[in-house]
Amino acid sequence: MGRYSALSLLRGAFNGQSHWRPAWRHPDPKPAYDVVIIGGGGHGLATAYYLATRHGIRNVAVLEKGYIGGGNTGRNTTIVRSNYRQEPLSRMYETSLKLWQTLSDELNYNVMFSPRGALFLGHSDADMIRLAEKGDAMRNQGIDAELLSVDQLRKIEPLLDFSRDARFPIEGGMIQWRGGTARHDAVAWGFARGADAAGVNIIQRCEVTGIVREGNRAVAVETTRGRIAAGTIAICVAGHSGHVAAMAGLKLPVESQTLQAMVTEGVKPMVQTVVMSQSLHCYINQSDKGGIVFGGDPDNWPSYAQRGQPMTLEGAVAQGLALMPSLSRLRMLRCWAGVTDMSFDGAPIIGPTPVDGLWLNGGWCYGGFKATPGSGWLFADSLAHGRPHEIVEPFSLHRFERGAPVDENGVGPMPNHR
Amino acid sequence: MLTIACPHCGPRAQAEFVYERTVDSVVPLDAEPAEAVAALFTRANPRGEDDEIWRHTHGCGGWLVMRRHRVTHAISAIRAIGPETLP
Amino acid sequence: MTELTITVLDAVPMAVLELWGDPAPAAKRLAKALGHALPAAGRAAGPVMRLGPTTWLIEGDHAALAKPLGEGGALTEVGGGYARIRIAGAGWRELLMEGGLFDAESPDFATDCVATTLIEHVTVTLRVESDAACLAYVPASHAGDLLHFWRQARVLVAA
Amino acid sequence: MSGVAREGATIGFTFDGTRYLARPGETLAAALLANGVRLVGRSFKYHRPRGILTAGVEEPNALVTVGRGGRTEPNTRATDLFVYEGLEARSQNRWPGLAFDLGAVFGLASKALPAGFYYKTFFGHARTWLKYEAVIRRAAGLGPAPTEADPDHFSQRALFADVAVIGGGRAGLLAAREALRAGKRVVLIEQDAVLGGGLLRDPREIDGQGSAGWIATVEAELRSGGARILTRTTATGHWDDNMLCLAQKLVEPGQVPGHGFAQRMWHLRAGEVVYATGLIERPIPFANNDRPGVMLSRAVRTYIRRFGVVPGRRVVVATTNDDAYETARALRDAGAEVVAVLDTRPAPAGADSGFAVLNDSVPQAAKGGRRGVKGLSAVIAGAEQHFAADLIAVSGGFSPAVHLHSQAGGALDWDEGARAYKAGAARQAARTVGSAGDPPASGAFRPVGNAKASFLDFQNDVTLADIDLAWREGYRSVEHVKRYTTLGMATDQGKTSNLPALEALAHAGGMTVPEAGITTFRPPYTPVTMGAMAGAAQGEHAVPTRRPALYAVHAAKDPIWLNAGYWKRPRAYPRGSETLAQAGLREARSVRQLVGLTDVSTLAKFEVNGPDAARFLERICATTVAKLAIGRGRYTIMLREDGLVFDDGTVWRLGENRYLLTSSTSGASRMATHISYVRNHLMPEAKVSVICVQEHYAAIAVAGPKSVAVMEQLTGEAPPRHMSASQPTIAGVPVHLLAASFSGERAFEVHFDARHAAAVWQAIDDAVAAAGGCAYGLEAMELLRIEKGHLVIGPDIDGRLSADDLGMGRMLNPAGGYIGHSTLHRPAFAEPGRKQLVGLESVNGDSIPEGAMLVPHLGARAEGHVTGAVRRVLGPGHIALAHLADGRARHGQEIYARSLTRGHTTRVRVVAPHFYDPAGERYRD
Repeated sequence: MGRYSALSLLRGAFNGQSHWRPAWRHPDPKPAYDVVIIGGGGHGLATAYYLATRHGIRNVAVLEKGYIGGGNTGRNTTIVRSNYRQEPLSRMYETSLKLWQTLSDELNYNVMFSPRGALFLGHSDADMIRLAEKGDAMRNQGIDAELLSVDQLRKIEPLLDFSRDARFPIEGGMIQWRGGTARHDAVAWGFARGADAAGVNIIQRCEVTGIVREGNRAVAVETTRGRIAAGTIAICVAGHSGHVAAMAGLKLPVESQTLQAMVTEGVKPMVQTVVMSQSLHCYINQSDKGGIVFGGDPDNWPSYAQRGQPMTLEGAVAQGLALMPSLSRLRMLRCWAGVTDMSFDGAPIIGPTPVDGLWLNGGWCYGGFKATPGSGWLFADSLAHGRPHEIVEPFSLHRFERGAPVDENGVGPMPNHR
Repeated sequence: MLTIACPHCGPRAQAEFVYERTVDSVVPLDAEPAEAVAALFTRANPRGEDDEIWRHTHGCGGWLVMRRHRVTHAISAIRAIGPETLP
Repeated sequence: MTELTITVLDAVPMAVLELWGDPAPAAKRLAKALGHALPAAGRAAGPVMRLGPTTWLIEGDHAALAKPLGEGGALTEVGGGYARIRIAGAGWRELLMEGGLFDAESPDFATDCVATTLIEHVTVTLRVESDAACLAYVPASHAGDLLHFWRQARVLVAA
Repeated sequence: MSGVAREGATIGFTFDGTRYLARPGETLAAALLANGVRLVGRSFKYHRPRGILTAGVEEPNALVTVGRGGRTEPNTRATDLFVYEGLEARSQNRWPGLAFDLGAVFGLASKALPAGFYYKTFFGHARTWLKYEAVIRRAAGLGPAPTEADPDHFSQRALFADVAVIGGGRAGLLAAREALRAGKRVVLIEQDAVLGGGLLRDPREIDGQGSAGWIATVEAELRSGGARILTRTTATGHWDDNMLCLAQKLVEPGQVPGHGFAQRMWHLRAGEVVYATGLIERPIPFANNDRPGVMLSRAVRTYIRRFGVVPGRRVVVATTNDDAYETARALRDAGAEVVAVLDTRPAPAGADSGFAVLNDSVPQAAKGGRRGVKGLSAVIAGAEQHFAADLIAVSGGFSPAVHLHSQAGGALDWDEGARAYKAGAARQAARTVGSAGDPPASGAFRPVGNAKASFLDFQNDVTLADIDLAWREGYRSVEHVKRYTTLGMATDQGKTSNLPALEALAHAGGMTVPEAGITTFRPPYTPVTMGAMAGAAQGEHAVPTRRPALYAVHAAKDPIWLNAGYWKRPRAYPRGSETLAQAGLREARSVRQLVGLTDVSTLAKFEVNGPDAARFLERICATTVAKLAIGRGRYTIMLREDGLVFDDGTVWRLGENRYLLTSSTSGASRMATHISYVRNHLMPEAKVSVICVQEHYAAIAVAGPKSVAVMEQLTGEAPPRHMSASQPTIAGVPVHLLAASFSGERAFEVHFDARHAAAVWQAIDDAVAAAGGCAYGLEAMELLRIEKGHLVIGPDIDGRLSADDLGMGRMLNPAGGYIGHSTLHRPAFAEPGRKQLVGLESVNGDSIPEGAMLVPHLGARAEGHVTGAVRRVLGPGHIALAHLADGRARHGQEIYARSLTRGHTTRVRVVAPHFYDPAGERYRD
């Protein structure tokens, strides 16, 4: 693996950039691996990377039915933050955020993590109290959070609608300056390149069609490229968690739904931070290419189609325009949808399953991207030691039957109410 | 956006309807605890057809069960639920 | 073309009739009292308009229905909760397509047809009065918003 | 005035501040070409000079910013913009100017900036990247960022049709006419300003008429038959069940609309969709094929025949197909010199065309700079040859516009002859007609020019070399190639670059084009403004506003309003210069000492009737109901199926089988759904009628020690005792008088037909005022209810606590049976460490920060938080409600309420959550 650097690019200027080698190999699957990871998204690749580089477990395959990073890794709005109210969530996301800060160097691949601030707007005294509560909870754990007055907000995001006759006037905000965005594809590619260099086999166009059990132990997977035996099987397939787990006879506390997002044509810088709102359901940021990236609520009905309902997106846009009216004449360039595995408390599910040798990392709802390095780090540690890492213990699969949900929004078990 | 054939109103835009839950997640009244926990906290969630409960919330308010494919979104069966009604 | 008018009608008493159990016997008694059958789904007849599977909206005084209803259901006052807005003029169908989801331009949506739908995010029940007018039953709290919307959109009708 | 004087050119417009004239019906591109303007824009990455490549919506190069202020539309295609008087167009992505652009330095450095270069450099801590990024962000982006609110309105409208025809060319007109004649409801959608499509470029006789006459005849028949014809309307998305989004320009971008509406989004539902979407021509990759003066062959023809503008005098035509010969003829007919036709195909292709045809010719490199091309070199049968020219008309073949078909789930079939994908089996009721279904044949060829200067995606500056690099680096899936190189991600969405790039990828991998794969077509077909997507839901109408029946009464008092969800509710009625806090305290004191009235109309309310009403309510409510005597009421809570509390309210027995249930404002629609679900799905056989009467009943609460006297005076009878109900009249209006209290004082809720809201309010207001009291708002209510220890949904009942956590375990119906009972017995519900509701008193008399964390000592982990805090209404001191781990066992402990975000830490004592009249003495008369 040739190292990436400005110097190597400059060298390329004189050799027609002919010296670059593949970022990862395209191997055929071996008959058996110590660990088989199902799903070549960010989480699966990060898990493989940390297994190989931190735990010395290199006989690992990542099986991807399409192309790596083609699922939710490449379909989200690239937001990274750890500003959660519930302590198990903020601890886990903060673990991830710390990894983000040095991830480009770690991987020698610029994932463009841009800590330009994750901003929540408040539109009433009640909103501001809830934001302060969240900020206070974060600060109590040593996570950065800062309350902002309207005057401070004006300096940061001058194009927000600060008028008093706005439908939801802006009363202030809470910002996590260490939050921001990253280049989503680069995260998958960077982890893939690093994992590959450490010996992991990344096998694309290899769909898992069955999970082979001997007694209560999962021992192999059937794939479109043959049977592959595994010491441990780890499911990292986001929206398809339920589908894959069913191959092992499991029913999960998960419902797959569609989440849409869109991007506008590029313009010069106009949105500096990641803008979210306590009362309006949209989130806005501007990509490095200048496109305004827009997301909103999920479609709230079950689907595996990667295809949403246009009026859901229109609703998110309306709310975004309420925050920033000058977006009106920008044009939506592209919209897309991902399949999210909505869990029944809004928090992920990480840990062993009732089937021996089969582990699950899923249920990320629409919050998975920001967790990518942390999820990989914690899941790899859990797999390597054969027990859940202490930080992911609250996210066990059996928390629901125990009655111990981790419910950030307090809306209960119906994912479509979330 | 789907067209949903409301058993009472005929074909209407999906935006008039609200998805409630799957049939397999209905917790019967007086369910045993284990039965209630299983119904509430697990789903078949197939990448194929499933039975879903929707409501024509912004229409007649009636409830319906539809069998719908989760990839094609095609609705293969639909029926009303609720008390006895007149035509 | 006649000018499109948007008028808020005076409030009147209204009640929801809901039948439970086997609805047929009560419906029969009520039909006798009303002089016509309870309207089917999507229809209105006189002061009675079908709302939902088990419900009808009765406009005006409904005291005479309590006795024939008997124990077959209940009448519940709801008149305070609705604003009735009449949209009159040849363009009413076009106006109702603005911000809408329902095919108000369909020729099948004719006099005494009833439909509840979403218009500009508000749940509205429409009753066709004639080819020249439609009555919208709007939740009272949303009426101000919707009136504003219709009055603004009026310039688009046949514009 | 600049440019070229032309007959009929009367419409004044400016480009980069220079004034020109256009003819009616001309696009900006046509008008610029007519006026001799060739350099129109700069590319995204290398800032290369760009001209006009196409004559349609697929244009990647000629992007301008139009309009002023809030109507500014950046990235508008000059080829898809009809000139109007006063149009102001500005070039983009250049500084200081279009001709001399310092950004072109990126072009000079292009050798060191291959595809994906940014992944390979700018390392260091994230904060370091932030600095590089700031520079990159300023250089990136195309048009300027608009800064003003939009002054115009946008419409959204529903549309239904039996047959929707997309495309108003010959095939579309025929399809529409046929459907109309079959008695169908027809809509015909055309993105151009006029019907005709390809006939505008290639007129011919149809049915014995010239094109123009035939188009007019068909249009007239369609219109008179009731078909709807939408021009300047683009079908941007084909969604499930034949739902299409159509974006219509009611005026041109930047133009001031007479009726105030700029654009419309149609939501179309069609029985059948007919795609008559035509073809998109492909460029040919060769070195400097992006220079001004390289133009697609059909675009050249369009400018000549439709607009009467000849874009060059000395022209080389380079083609892979027969169609470009028609362009050569058009050029010759217009008096231009066709230097040569370079045909990639072997002889005898083009042999009988009458032009100087050179077979086996592959263009190699264009000569010339930003002012335009000067010539073209080509490799002809292995030998290089040079041609002087000021225009190079290129045709690399034609790709059907299959975008909508593919969006709708339709299959794509590879057509080897046309070297393009065409529509295969449709998944929805849709079919393809006309040239889109039958693309003309095109020769295959291998590009021969310098790959680093042979552009595929003109706007994003993606070259053949970039595709090759991506492949070599292992980005082999077509999606990886697209994302790594940014190919097809510019504002033209790869309309002209997609197929040439697939050819290049196939070449790099030694595959066929179908083996290389294809990227997904996603909406929109052409970009659509956010304004049109939002429709009327903008500004103060961005989300609905719900006004309670007493809205006008309150408005007359000019209160401080609160957005409570969608509702507008009075927060306080300040007098003189009172602040919110002062007004709230005065109003609350009035309640404590005298009497006050407040609007509680927004409460959720349900009338429950029938022999099974009590049985039904004992499912919904977790408390007993059946034992309630007629005329009595009680406080109740409702559980979710997971056993946690999600709402509270009161239930009243108004008659033998008649109950009124109230619940929270914020949970109203959720409760309505829950009740309906239980009734319809779990208890369909029950003889019960449940009707939501939230809006029917206005409700006024009257609270305070003098409330009994006020009520007695208003009703002329003794008011009911606490938690009892009566049905007197007030101001002649029959009311339900419910003796319930949220404030801790003796109080009544008056529920009545909202049609009489103003009259009843007036009567009560007069009586309250006569007793020395006043109206109070939500601010005072907050002071009162926290002091009394009453909870609200949201902060206190937050969806995470059980009845026991809230101290309400003993209220639960011991017989069970209520929703949520089945899951209450899970182990975690009984484990130590659960958050429990407690009260807090400030030890030093300081205020307690709401939302603050509760810590046993400074620096400790949070063990709970403050849910609501107020000052005491009458006495001194501050109090709060809170959730605290194992809180009930900690009464008497002193801990800290700590807000690090606000720099506010207070010592507090844990107490029971009732600060005022805990024994309820004040409810007794």
